[in-house]
Amino acid sequence: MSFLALSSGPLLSNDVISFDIANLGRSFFQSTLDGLEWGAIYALVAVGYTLVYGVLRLINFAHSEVFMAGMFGQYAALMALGFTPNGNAYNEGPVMTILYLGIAMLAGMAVSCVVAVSLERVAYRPLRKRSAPPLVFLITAIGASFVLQEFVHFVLPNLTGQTLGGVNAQQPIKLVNREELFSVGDGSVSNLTLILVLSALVLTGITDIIVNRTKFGRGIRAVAQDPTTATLMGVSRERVIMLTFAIGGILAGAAALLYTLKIPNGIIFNGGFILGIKAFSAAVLGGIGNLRGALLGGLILGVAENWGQYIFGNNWKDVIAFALLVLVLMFRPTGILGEKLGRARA
Amino acid sequence: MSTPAAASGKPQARADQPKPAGGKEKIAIGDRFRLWWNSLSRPTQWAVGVPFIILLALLPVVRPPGISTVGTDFGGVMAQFGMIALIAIGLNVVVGQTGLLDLGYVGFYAVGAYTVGLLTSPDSPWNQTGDGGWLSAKWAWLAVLPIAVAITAISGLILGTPTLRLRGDYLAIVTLGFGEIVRLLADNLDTLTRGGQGLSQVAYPRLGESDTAMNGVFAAGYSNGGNINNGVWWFWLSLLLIVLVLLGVGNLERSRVGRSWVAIREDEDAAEIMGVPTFRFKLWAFVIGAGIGGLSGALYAGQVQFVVPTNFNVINSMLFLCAVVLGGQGNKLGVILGAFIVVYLPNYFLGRTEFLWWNINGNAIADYKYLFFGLALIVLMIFRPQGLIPVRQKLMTYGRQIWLAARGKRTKFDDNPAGSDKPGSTAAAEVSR
Amino acid sequence: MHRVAMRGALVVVAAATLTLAACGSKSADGGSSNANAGGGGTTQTTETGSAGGGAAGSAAGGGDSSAASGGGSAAASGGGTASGGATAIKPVEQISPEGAKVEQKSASNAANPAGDGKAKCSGVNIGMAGALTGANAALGINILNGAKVAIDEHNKANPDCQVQIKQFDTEGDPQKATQVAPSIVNDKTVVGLLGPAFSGETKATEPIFSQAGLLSLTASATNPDLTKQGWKNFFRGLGNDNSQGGAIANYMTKELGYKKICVVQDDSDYGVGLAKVVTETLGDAADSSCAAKVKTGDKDFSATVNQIKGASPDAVYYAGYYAEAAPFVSQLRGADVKATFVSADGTNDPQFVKQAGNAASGAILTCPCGPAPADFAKKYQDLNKIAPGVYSVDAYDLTTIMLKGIDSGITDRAKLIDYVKSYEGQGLAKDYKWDDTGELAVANPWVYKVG
Amino acid sequence: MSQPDPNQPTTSGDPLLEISNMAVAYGRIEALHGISLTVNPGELVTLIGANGAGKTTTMRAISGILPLSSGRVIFDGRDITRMKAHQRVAAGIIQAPEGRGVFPGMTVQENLDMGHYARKFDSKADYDEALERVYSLFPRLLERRKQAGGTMSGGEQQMLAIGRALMARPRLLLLDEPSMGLAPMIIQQIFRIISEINQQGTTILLVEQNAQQALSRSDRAYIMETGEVIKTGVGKELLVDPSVKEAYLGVGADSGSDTSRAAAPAAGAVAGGAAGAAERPDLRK
Amino acid sequence: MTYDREMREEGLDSNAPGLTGDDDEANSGPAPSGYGQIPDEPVDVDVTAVDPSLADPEHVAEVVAPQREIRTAEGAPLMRMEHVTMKFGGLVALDDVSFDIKRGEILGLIGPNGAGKTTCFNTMTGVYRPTEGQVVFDGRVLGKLKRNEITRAGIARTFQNIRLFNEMTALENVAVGTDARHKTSVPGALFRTTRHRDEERDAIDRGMALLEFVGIGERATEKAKNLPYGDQRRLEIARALATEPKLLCLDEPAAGFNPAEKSALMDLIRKIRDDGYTVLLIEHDMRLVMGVTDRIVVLEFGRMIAEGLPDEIRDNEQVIAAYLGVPDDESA
Repeated sequence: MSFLALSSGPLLSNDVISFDIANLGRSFFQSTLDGLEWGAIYALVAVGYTLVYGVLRLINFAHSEVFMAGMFGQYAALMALGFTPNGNAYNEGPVMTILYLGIAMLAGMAVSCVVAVSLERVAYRPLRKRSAPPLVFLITAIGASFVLQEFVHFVLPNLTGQTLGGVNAQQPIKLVNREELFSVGDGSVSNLTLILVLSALVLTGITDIIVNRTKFGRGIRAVAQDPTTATLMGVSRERVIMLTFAIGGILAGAAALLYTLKIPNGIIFNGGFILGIKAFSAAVLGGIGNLRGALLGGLILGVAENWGQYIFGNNWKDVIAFALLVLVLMFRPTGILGEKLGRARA
Repeated sequence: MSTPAAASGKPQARADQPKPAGGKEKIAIGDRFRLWWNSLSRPTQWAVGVPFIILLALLPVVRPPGISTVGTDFGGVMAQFGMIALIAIGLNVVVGQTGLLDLGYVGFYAVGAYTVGLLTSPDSPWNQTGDGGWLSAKWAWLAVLPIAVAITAISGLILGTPTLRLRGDYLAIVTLGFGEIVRLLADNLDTLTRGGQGLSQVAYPRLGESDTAMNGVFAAGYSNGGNINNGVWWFWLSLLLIVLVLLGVGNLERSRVGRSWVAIREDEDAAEIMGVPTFRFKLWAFVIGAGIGGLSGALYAGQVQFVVPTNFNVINSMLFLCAVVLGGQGNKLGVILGAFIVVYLPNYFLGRTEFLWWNINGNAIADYKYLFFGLALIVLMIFRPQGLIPVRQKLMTYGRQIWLAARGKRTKFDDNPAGSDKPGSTAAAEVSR
Repeated sequence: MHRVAMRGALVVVAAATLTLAACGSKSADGGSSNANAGGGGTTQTTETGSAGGGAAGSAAGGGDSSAASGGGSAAASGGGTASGGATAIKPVEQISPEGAKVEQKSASNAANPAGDGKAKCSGVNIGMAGALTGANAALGINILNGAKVAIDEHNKANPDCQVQIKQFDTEGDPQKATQVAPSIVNDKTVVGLLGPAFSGETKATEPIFSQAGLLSLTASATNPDLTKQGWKNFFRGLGNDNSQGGAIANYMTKELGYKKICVVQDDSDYGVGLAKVVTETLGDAADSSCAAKVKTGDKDFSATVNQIKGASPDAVYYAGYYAEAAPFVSQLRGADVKATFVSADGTNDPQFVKQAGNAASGAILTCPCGPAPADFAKKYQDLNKIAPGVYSVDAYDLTTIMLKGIDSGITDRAKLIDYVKSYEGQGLAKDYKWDDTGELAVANPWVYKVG
Repeated sequence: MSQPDPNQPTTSGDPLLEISNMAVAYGRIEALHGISLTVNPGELVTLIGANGAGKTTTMRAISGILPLSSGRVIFDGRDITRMKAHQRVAAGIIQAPEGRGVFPGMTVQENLDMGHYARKFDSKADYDEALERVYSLFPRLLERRKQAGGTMSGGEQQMLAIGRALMARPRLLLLDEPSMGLAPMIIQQIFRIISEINQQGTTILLVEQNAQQALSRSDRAYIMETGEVIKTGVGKELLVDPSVKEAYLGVGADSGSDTSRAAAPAAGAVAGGAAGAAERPDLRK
Repeated sequence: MTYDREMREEGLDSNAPGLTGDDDEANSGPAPSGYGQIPDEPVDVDVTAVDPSLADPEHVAEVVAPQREIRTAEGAPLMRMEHVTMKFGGLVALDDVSFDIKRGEILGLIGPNGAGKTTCFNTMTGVYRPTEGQVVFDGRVLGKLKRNEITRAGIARTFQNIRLFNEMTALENVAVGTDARHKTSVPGALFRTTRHRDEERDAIDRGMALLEFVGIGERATEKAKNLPYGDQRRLEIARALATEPKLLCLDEPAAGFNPAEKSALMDLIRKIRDDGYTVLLIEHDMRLVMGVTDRIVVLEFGRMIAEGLPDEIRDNEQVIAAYLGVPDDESA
């Protein structure tokens, strides 16, 4: 095993950053598959950022907490169904598993949707009425992010008798165990890989159809492209904004379930924060405001981050993601597919 | 992008024009304070300000029972306040004056602290205080202080040069990424920084060494037996630095630099068209802000004598931003008040069992601080986005004289016929060469 | 109406996807038996509650998710909600630095805080410093509660010597600790300090206590460096990371006969230090090709898991906390890595078992702390209304030592330091006798097993 | 509210739109100082005036995207002063805004579909009929159905904007400067279609700068100057009114020494407008 | 198009959708007031108390226009538009436009809505770079300069929709303009060097003189956003003059003015010209344009259709047609 020293000046005599490209070569397919799984989750969260940005030119900084709320929402639903942590649902057969997954996903979507829409109502709408500058929106979003996190951290455990929230991650409820279906090179494609990647593709696909082919979607695109004329065409801007937050919330809720399938130990009050920033990076990478860009950006970010992880080590994963964000913003701030909601079609 | 047709949408654009500030608006206490302060003359301001600073400096010595903290040492709290106040002043230059939202400011704080740590901690491979180093143990901290500020300022330059061309909200996210990268580097480059083990025994100013204070008054263990301990000394040191930084920043503010910053904040395009080299001044703001952050980081490293990456996480960045927004973006005094609230309030409740006539669980209140800060931010942004003490910069070096000329001094000037050069009219003489 | 339709469509498609995927998950493993196993774990946890491990040497509080929850509170809350399976952390044996089994002495000779009931004192108190709020509060509360048991016994038995325990909250944050330390020093009634709890804050504050000549007796700060700073007032009431790490490394190679071990560390002070000792002691048995670093707060370890899978070791040693250890071990087992999972007190927490579930079973965990005797656990439960947590017993022992000093008539700080320096006696958890540096003369860690 | 056939003017003699004393301010600048105007069912009414006279402001206020600082707007006997913009569209007031407001990222078909966003069709047949009507008025749009709105020429965009508004089957169609930035040939074409739409029964309120075209085709007209209506009358009569030219070119009795020279061409233009091309050569001095 | 560029243009595009765009709730209340506004007492400044010499209009005029030599070159071309074509995507906004601006004159640029005036203006002031052709100003080809450098080169402008620095006082606004000629920067300001202090004095002297010159001297210490509308327009002009331009471009300065204000503005524009400046005026109000300009250029569809004295333009058939349109039969 060869560890190369990146720099070997007199002051940097030790290995400061060691990397091992051969390691990626050995695990190329596995790392790519892992990356795609992450990418699927990033993509779904990124859609929320992208839609809101497209319509409002606002970075909804609190979207990561919308995602976090979704995790707790689906967890609470499973608890309400009588699941015990560390129990397994698939013992009751695939049909029930799918049913439970469906219920969990719906619950996650519902909670995230409600959180996203109330966020819009409580925090952002009053600012819009006052024509506040963008900075004020961002600071409000940060405040909302604090409030949602700390609510789950401190208040929720008291409300639920310690069963939800608090300082520790929730005890995992595993609905699906990872089982290898077939292998590609060195990588194994598991049932979870399929669930994650296909769900992301299907859900972003549906969103794409809703936005590009339905009447409501036209409303959203109209507001994004020209709010004044959209109003003149009878589009209620407020309703469109609410709908946008709702769609973003629903997808974040779906992402929350997928995330907990992948990382059952991830349900914790601050579990959305870093993921949210990365999902935002994904949105920017693909071209913020562009739905397909969010999917593309999510997958690229997930894969790049995982490759980097195999080369530099587990502890460099976040650095790679943030460095990618900074680089993209510096050199191509409009992203791979360009900005502007709905323009990808045209 | 903007076709000629679109650009001629004149009527909409004019909707931006505000209504006249007509009618009786309610004046909040912060506004009252500002109006009162502005109404004082410069000497009066000094006459009020200096005793106030002295009072503030004496606060941790006197430790009035209702004000002093219970669960933690008041001197230490005030020392932390001093550092956060410095940070708030630095961040205010970037966010408040120039209008660039920086969410990764903690990165500069970390760079400052790590510069001191790396150069003076025996744990670091770059330690210069031991054998063969070029720093004497006694003066190490003071010698490294300017280096820390300079390196932090350079890091601001490095970050700012490529990113300051970005629009506001993008800039916010890039800086957030930068802040995280700095922390992660401090964590991952463990051959240099020892990662999570941190750098200990960082140098501090060895001043006032005596029999009772073997390592000087800034040493971690110093206490004179009474209320004056090392925390108080660090508070005084930061107070001194705050005053110096305030004078410097004030000088900048009351010059073309400050005018350019505010102009950029108000309308960047118009500013550029009026001849302001916007990019250069944004970069200056970034570099100056970074330098002040580094100064505060160096203070932190000296006081705690121990730096680890966990102290520099994003949530601290948000807390710094809270201080600035809470106090009043753009207002130097305001953001210092904001820093005080952010540091003092949680500590005030810590260990307290009663507040006025209620029985409370102070620790729980302290625990919930981020919840309260979050709520405060939302409410403030909706109802009072300008902060507790809103901004009204003085952007002219001799603007004060205009102000004086405007109010109450007219009788005096009436004695001097226009055009006369009698020495009586100092203000006029000074302004008109 | 449209929104409902839209959501309906989402669900239908999602379900279709899942159908496809679930085909692969028909072959269930033995997880079923655990699903409804119910509350067996509750009592288990209580009985062995002291085995819970928190952040022994966390540098500075760490990321929020790394926070030590502490066995006590977790056990109290966990009982009602989660089965945690039949698995629990059970003590196996106490081992010497060479990894050999050590015979236990009876706890009946342990020092008793009640003393002879004739002690006279006034205006003498004991301080306690540690995180009582914030992310790392659980550990501090465990220590405080353990000390309270000793104080309670003492004060009930000695009406003429009422000693108070004064609490000082550091939040585990070094800067906060430096703010708190002067308050402790300035409180002249405090003759001895139980704490500080974490290594980071100890590093930051010990100069203050050392200068003031205040006894600092820690029940949880295990960083080996702390006793090398020349502080005369600092004594560690338990084995440091070296003793724990060295012993388990020898135990693995000599007693368990492992030939190839992957050492994985997190980025905390504690994890880095521990991993260093373990790797050094393991020598050739530590495979550098699968050594890995992870980050506090991480939940995804796929690269590391894959790396370990490729190396197929006998054991994986994890130096870090349960918040990461639980998903890590789950993912190891998920990737079919059968190697024994070995870790230390940072992982020795009921939360580890709860969060890792079946994946935790068979894991070997060490702790410098001993299991709580049943009658101590009962007293603790009665007084504090929760089960004892990690370091509660140690805190009880150390408080007892200070109380005995006070009972012997000591009223100033210097004398108490001398008293502790020359102290020799048995406690509930272990024997207490310190060497010149402030380390325990004999520090044998305990080995626990999840089963 | 029952929706009468949008293509039939209301049978009662009441005006369709009645604005009284409408004042609008941008911040503290009052742009409209209390104007009053009426539009009767089936009419083509034109609002002309120079740039900055307040025409577009009037249109925006009628559409509800600018709030009134005083005055009332009554549409079809109902007070809509406080009604929200998108509800006004649902009630039947639709605007083809100044600068066309074509959604650049949408195809022509999608842009047209935005027109009936707030006014649903009862049946697919109605939709097809309306679409066919638009495509027959603007065959060009049919050719470019799949093209993105942003990539079309100015004239095509204007056609699209009008067609889109027609898809709402408006009871009152507001057209804001349809001739802006267009070549004369296209302008004529657009105006012919506007006349045609009006003759098919749609009530139109037209804002124009191109006085010749607008006045010659409209039933009645209002002339605006600096936020006020200064004159009203029958379209063709106003065409010969000197105040029209004055409103545009600032030529009038008060322009000092220029009066004598300016008055002649003004009169000439008036005469030219009335009597046709015969007297136009007089202007070429 | 680079990101930087795109953003800038978006910034200038008042129609850009955004957070504060129109919404359909607008009707539910009065127009939004300035966000987060705080009350400030208005104070009238006695200008002569600040600088007694400002009582003398001659002196004021002297301070306002230090570059008197402009006058000596009166009549020579200051700026030439040479075959400028400007395209946005497929749209030709300017089509081969060529004309001169002569030193010391007031040139009017007019045309119906959408004729390309704003594009022309932006091309002249360096906001856009021409697709073809070039703009020569004072012997230099514009196009490679940044916008702030163009200001330093001697072109100043006002904005169609007033864009003042709202939170700054009138004097401070003007001072930003004077800073375009100042050399000291952060180090000078930090250490208060003599040169810096001289420049600061200059900022005040010239600032006050300019405010007095445009007639709002007594409002010097009032925040820009609190000034009456007309004074805001004047302040914009003063701020532009503060940059010591060779060419002053006024973009619809009379928008929203009543006739009395317009005639005062005409006086002011003449006064500026008489003080030695060259003025480019874009205005819709024909009475004002005809009354004040020396020469007029007319644009239609991005093409220049006429150039000449006001009287000639007024009688130009093409111009009349452009404004009033032509009857069907005419062009058919």
